[in-house]
Amino acid sequence: MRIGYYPGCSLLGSSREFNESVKAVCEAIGLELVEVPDWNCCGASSAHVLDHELSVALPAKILAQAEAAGLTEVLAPCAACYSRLIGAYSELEKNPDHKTRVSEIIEMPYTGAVKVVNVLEVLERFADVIQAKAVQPFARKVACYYGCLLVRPPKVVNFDRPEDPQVMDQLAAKVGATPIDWPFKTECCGAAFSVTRTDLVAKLCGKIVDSAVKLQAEALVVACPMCHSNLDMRRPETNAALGKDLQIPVLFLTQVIGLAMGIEPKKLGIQRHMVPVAFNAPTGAQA
Amino acid sequence: MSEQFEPKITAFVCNWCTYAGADLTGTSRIKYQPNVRVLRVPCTGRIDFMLIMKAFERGADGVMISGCHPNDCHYTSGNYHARRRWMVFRDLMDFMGIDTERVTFSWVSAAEGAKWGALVNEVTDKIRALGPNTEQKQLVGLGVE
Amino acid sequence: MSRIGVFTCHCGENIAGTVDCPKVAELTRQIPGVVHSVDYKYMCSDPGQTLIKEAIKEHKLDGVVVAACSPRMHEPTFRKAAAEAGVNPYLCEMANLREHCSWVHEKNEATTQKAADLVRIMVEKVKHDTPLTPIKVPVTKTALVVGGGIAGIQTALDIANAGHQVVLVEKSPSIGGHMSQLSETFPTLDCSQCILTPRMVEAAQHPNIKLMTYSEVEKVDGFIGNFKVTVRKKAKKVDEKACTGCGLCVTKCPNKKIPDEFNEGLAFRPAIYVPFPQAVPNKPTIDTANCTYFKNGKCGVCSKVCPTGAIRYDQEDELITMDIGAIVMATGFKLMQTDKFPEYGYGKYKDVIDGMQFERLASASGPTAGVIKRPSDGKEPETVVFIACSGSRDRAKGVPYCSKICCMYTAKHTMLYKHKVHHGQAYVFYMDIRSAGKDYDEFVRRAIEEDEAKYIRGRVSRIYEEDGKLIVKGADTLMNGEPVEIKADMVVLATAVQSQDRSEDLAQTLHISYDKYGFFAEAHPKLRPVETNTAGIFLAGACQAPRDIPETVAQGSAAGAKVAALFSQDELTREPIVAVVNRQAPPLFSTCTGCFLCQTACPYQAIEQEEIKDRSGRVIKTVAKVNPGLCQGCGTCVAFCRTKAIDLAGFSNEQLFAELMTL
Amino acid sequence: MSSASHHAPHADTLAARVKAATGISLAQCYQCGKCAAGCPVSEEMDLTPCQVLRLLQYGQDKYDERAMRSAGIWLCLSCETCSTRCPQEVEIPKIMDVVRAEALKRGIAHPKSKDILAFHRAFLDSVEQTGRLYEIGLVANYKLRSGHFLKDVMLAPKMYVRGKLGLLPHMIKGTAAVKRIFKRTLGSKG
Ligand SMILES: Cc1cc2nc3c(=O)[nH]c(=O)nc-3n(C[C@H](O)[C@H](O)[C@H](O)COP(=O)(O)OP(=O)(O)OC[C@H]3O[C@@H](n4cnc5c(N)ncnc54)[C@H](O)[C@@H]3O)c2cc1C
Ligand SMILES: Cc1cc2nc3c(=O)[nH]c(=O)nc-3n(C[C@H](O)[C@H](O)[C@H](O)COP(=O)(O)OP(=O)(O)OC[C@H]3O[C@@H](n4cnc5c(N)ncnc54)[C@H](O)[C@@H]3O)c2cc1C
Ligand code: SF4
Ligand code: SF4
Ligand code: SF4
Ligand code: SF4
Ligand code: SF4
Ligand code: SF4
Ligand code: SF4
Ligand code: SF4
Repeated sequence: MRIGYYPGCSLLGSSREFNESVKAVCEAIGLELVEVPDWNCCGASSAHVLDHELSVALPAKILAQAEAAGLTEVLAPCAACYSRLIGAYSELEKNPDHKTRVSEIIEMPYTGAVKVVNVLEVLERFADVIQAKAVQPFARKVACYYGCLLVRPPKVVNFDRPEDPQVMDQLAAKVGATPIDWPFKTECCGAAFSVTRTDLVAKLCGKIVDSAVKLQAEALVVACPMCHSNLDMRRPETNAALGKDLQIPVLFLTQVIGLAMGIEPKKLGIQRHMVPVAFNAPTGAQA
Repeated sequence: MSEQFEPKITAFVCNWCTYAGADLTGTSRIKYQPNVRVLRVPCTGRIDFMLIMKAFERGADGVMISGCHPNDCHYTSGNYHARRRWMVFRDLMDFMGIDTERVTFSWVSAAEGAKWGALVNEVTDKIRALGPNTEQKQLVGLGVE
Repeated sequence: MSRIGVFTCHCGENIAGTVDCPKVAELTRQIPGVVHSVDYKYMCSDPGQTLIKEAIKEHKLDGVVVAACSPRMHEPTFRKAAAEAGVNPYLCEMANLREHCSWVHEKNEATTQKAADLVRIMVEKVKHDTPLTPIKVPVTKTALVVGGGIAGIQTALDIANAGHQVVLVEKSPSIGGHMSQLSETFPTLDCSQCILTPRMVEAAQHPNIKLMTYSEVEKVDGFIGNFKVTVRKKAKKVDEKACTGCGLCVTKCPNKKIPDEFNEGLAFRPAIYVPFPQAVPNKPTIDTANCTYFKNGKCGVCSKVCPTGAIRYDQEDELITMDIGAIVMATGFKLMQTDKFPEYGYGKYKDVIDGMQFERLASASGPTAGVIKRPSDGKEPETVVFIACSGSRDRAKGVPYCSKICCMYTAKHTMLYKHKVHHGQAYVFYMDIRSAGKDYDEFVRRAIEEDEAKYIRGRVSRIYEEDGKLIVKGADTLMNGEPVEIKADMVVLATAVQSQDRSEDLAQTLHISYDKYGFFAEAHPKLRPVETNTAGIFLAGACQAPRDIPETVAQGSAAGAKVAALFSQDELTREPIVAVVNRQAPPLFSTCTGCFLCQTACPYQAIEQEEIKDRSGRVIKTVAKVNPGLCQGCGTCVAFCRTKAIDLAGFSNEQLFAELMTL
Repeated sequence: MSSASHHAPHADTLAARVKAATGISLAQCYQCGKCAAGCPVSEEMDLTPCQVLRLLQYGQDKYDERAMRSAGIWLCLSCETCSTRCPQEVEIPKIMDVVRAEALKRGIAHPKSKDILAFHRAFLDSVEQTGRLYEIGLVANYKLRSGHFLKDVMLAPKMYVRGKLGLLPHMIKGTAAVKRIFKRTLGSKG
């Protein structure tokens, strides 16, 4: 089986390990990723702040490239990219006459033939394969953190429950983890304010990390590079804001699954995290 | 032109709202032009296309259809059907060569005596400006019945 | 050729002031078919009427046109006069020379010409009038009341007390409805059971009321005065006659862990049960879905212990058909489920309950004997947050309308809570306080001023559990939307009032209209609030829209009075202005093509399908047939029919075309 | 009376612009405050989301301007918490976009927006030039634009060590086309 792949900028830079682990897991479950040729940045959270049309045109260009390459479905593992892509897709579906205008701007035909899917959606399709291959159960208590962009706005993404989503929890459970029931699954982490308003990010992340630790989670599991960098890279500021020293690691779901499948930690980029993943046995066996 | 053209206008009005409204125009002694002949029907839902075409065939220069306001229909939904049908009629009328401007659809409630008076004057003036219904001749012999 | 008389009235100066009445009489005399035409000062006066009657006899008139005022004024007067002189009243028409002519135009030739035209129109109509006789239909003086809540009970009692028979059908094992679950009721805080139970008993014992609990309406045919109704009496598996209501079976049933509907899941009941102690009838029912015997053939304890041998495992549902003259719908409402609220936890927090659960907690007969304990751990909640408009006025995820009762019961809940937990604090998040009723706003003020409920104007965004507390995140819009966070022990959602499950199906069974939310539709929102569009079917209570008890009872009595008025006649007389589908011999030929466009157009479901058969009983075709009992004479069907097979008496195609021919 | 004409609503209100750009009618909002209650940053905002909407509802210059001058509009994270829960289906983040754009256009954006804007501009610069985000370039560019030089430099070495920072930008083949997209959208509006 094959599917279009849009890694996005973060996955080539600050979130390389997400890219690495997605690729490793997809290989293991037999899903071939076909990278969208010569893809550009989706505009992230910056384009729409400055110009709405630009924020639609950049994702449309990506989807048009995918369309030209004969793809029908594109996986965007980064939740932020996913959100921009599906947002543009849905807006153009709602106003089909805008498709002509956007095609002019991007100098390529855009018809809306390519669907956008997130990493949870894709992994869910392989849930049974994943379970079967989880030879080294990740037997830890985890707090699955979805952030804002995977489930919202519900009418656009049309995926899982907008409050208290379940899919990541179910996938984590398939590989032996025990997901905790906690209230901060979709509370915003501060998203793009990582650089400009680090203080805010620290405050918002503080609530999230604190709650997970209080409920005895051993790891936070995410599926978004932005969430990851806020929860992981901003940990010093977060801890300072909390007045605590919380060392709970933040893993991508694909890393959790990869570990359970027995994929070598290095191949999954575990070593790249700022908050070290200090499980004694990286295979997930309890210390 | 020495004599000004006096249009003939046929009005189909429902018994419960517009007919009573027109009664109120009278009780209020509000004056309007005498060109309209009112035909009373139970409900605007009763009015079918043939009646309108027949009126034109008989030489009416204009037709008015008036009933209860939406949601106030004495029979709950007759006026709604009438309005929906009018959308279809309009095309058909156009097809038969009659200016759709000659038909006026309106809502006049039992309390709107003044509105009825004003409406009749407005329609009379409009039809007078449109001139006689010459299209009628095409209809006669078509056997609209 | 007809012999028509025209009688032109001066109405003193009212008509004659602008219309030349003698000239109208003269002009109209020349119309073919008119054999007599006179004018007179006051036609409606006694001498005027006498003049008409005598003319009818003298000139052997077979039709009459009175050219006078509006038919809305004197049509009955002149039709009666005509009838007295031997002319069918429907062959007497009026030309409106006053309201539509003399009063609205100047005195001139054109006005007189118009007057003559108006007479001409009516003469042509009369020529095509056919004698009509008022329609009479017999009335079966038994009412069916569907739903045994306070609405149904009130209606049934009122009809029964007027001396008529009533069948009261209730789908659950006991009557009482939601009111039986309430603790105390606004705005007076009297105990709900105390005021309801006597009425339930009265209904059960009334000689004119036949109670059918655990029963549902299956089929309704016929029309006003003459319905045929089939009711399914579901098998209770207990012989009601043999059972003495001793309750032994209930105490001995080993299968005791079934969530108790009456207590809103806050307690358990056995598989054989009486829904609540004051239930009427006070006899048990076996819940076969949960009974061990019905699941695997084992147990049978109830049957063994029953001293009268009343248990009947083999009892089957019964279908009972009856003749009914009028139907009152009183099927009430349901509350939106708490799992419909994603941001409040999809119903997963045990201490986030709905208003009805709070009623049970506050009720002396409830699972906690009236002590306020939260469901999760039985602790007394010290901070309770009430959230108004939960699901109401929420077009995104709930219903857009206001549920009307929750502002009041929420105020009541804060009071009941404060009366029981003196040191407790109640918070209410609300958007508006809707308390328009006698003593209602005073009641709410009391909750705020005396019982110290803290009202915060804003909607709650989220509830989650943390450290054993429910964190309620709201905002105070009276403080510019300042975020407010309250750590609560219990949260009560005033969930939206919705129509009963499957109310649309029921409406279709009865051929009544319903709105887009499944509430039954009244015939007119202001002037016919308890009638439906289907003659003979009435509405009472919360099945029509959210209602509180005072309104429900008022409506129940109103519906009862409507039924009693209907039953005060042995026969119903109706204007014969109804539609008919043509039928010509031989045998029963009709131009109806059976397209049934008319059926879809009729707002009163008056059009039925009828099979035309030949002598050997073979169906030749299916055609439309109007039920004159239901038809209200709007004529919409006529406009829809493409073959002109259906026509409206009194306003037929022929008549209208004849009127148009005068133009 | 003199102030009445000053306050008179006119057609070119911010609400009208919101409607034209997004199709959302400000009248939909019934000021329940649910948005403000759930917004992760409303406590930091000088105007809460519902207050911004309230100001726009007046349809008067004075209040429109207050909304545009607010610092809070720059804090909105577009997290969609508010719009997901709004009972009246008001898409607040989209409205915030319009208000911010107008504030910029009229040159009355709050001074605190500077850093945030600097970041977004730096980000888009990178995309415009290379087609993709060039993180080191972004950080450098942001620092130039905002003047906050040292803030993130401490992190950079750590990121570099973990292989998270590429020193060279990824250039895509279609950079010229991407530049033209910028020109046709952002550029055309000045
Ligand atoms: C939490 C709460 C608190 C309240 N407190 C107050 C208060 O303090 N004061 C006040 O005035 N009002 C109060 N009310 C409102 C009150 O409950 C209603 O006004 C009243 O119950 C409406 O009565 P009803 O008979 O129309 O409907 P219901 O009480 O719902 O009764 C309907 C009956 O019809 C039966 N039924 C349904 N469908 C069928 C069917 N297809 N066939 C046969 N039977 C059927 C049902 O089983 C039920 O017995 C409160 C409501 C709630 C939810
Ligand atoms: C400004 C306004 C707008 C309204 N708009 C609406 C609306 O849009 N929709 C709506 O549903 N309702 C509306 N209402 C409410 C509506 O007017 C009332 O519900 C309705 O009129 C009440 O009818 P009633 O017969 O009880 O009382 P009334 O209309 O007051 O009639 C009472 C009658 O009794 C007579 N009377 C009084 N004392 C005696 C006596 N001792 N002996 C004999 N006769 C007596 C009076 O002369 C009067 O004719 C409105 C009310 C107001 C004030
Ligand atoms: S019949 Fe009518 S018009 Fe004639 S006198 Fe009587 S009220 Fe007047
Ligand atoms: S034991 Fe028998 S008589 Fe007693 S309540 Fe049960 S069924 Fe009725
Ligand atoms: S047979 Fe059923 S109802 Fe009777 S006692 Fe056993 S479980 Fe209870
Ligand atoms: S009655 Fe009050 S709480 Fe209930 S929906 Fe209406 S306004 Fe909201
Ligand atoms: S619309 Fe006319 S032809 Fe069709 S079913 Fe009705 S009566 Fe018959
Ligand atoms: S006249 Fe009206 S009510 Fe009667 S059958 Fe026709 S549509 Fe139905
Ligand atoms: S939640 Fe929606 S309706 Fe409520 S104040 Fe915010 S925008 Fe307005
Ligand atoms: S989208 Fe903006 S306004 Fe809405 S909740 Fe998130 S930060 Fe607050």
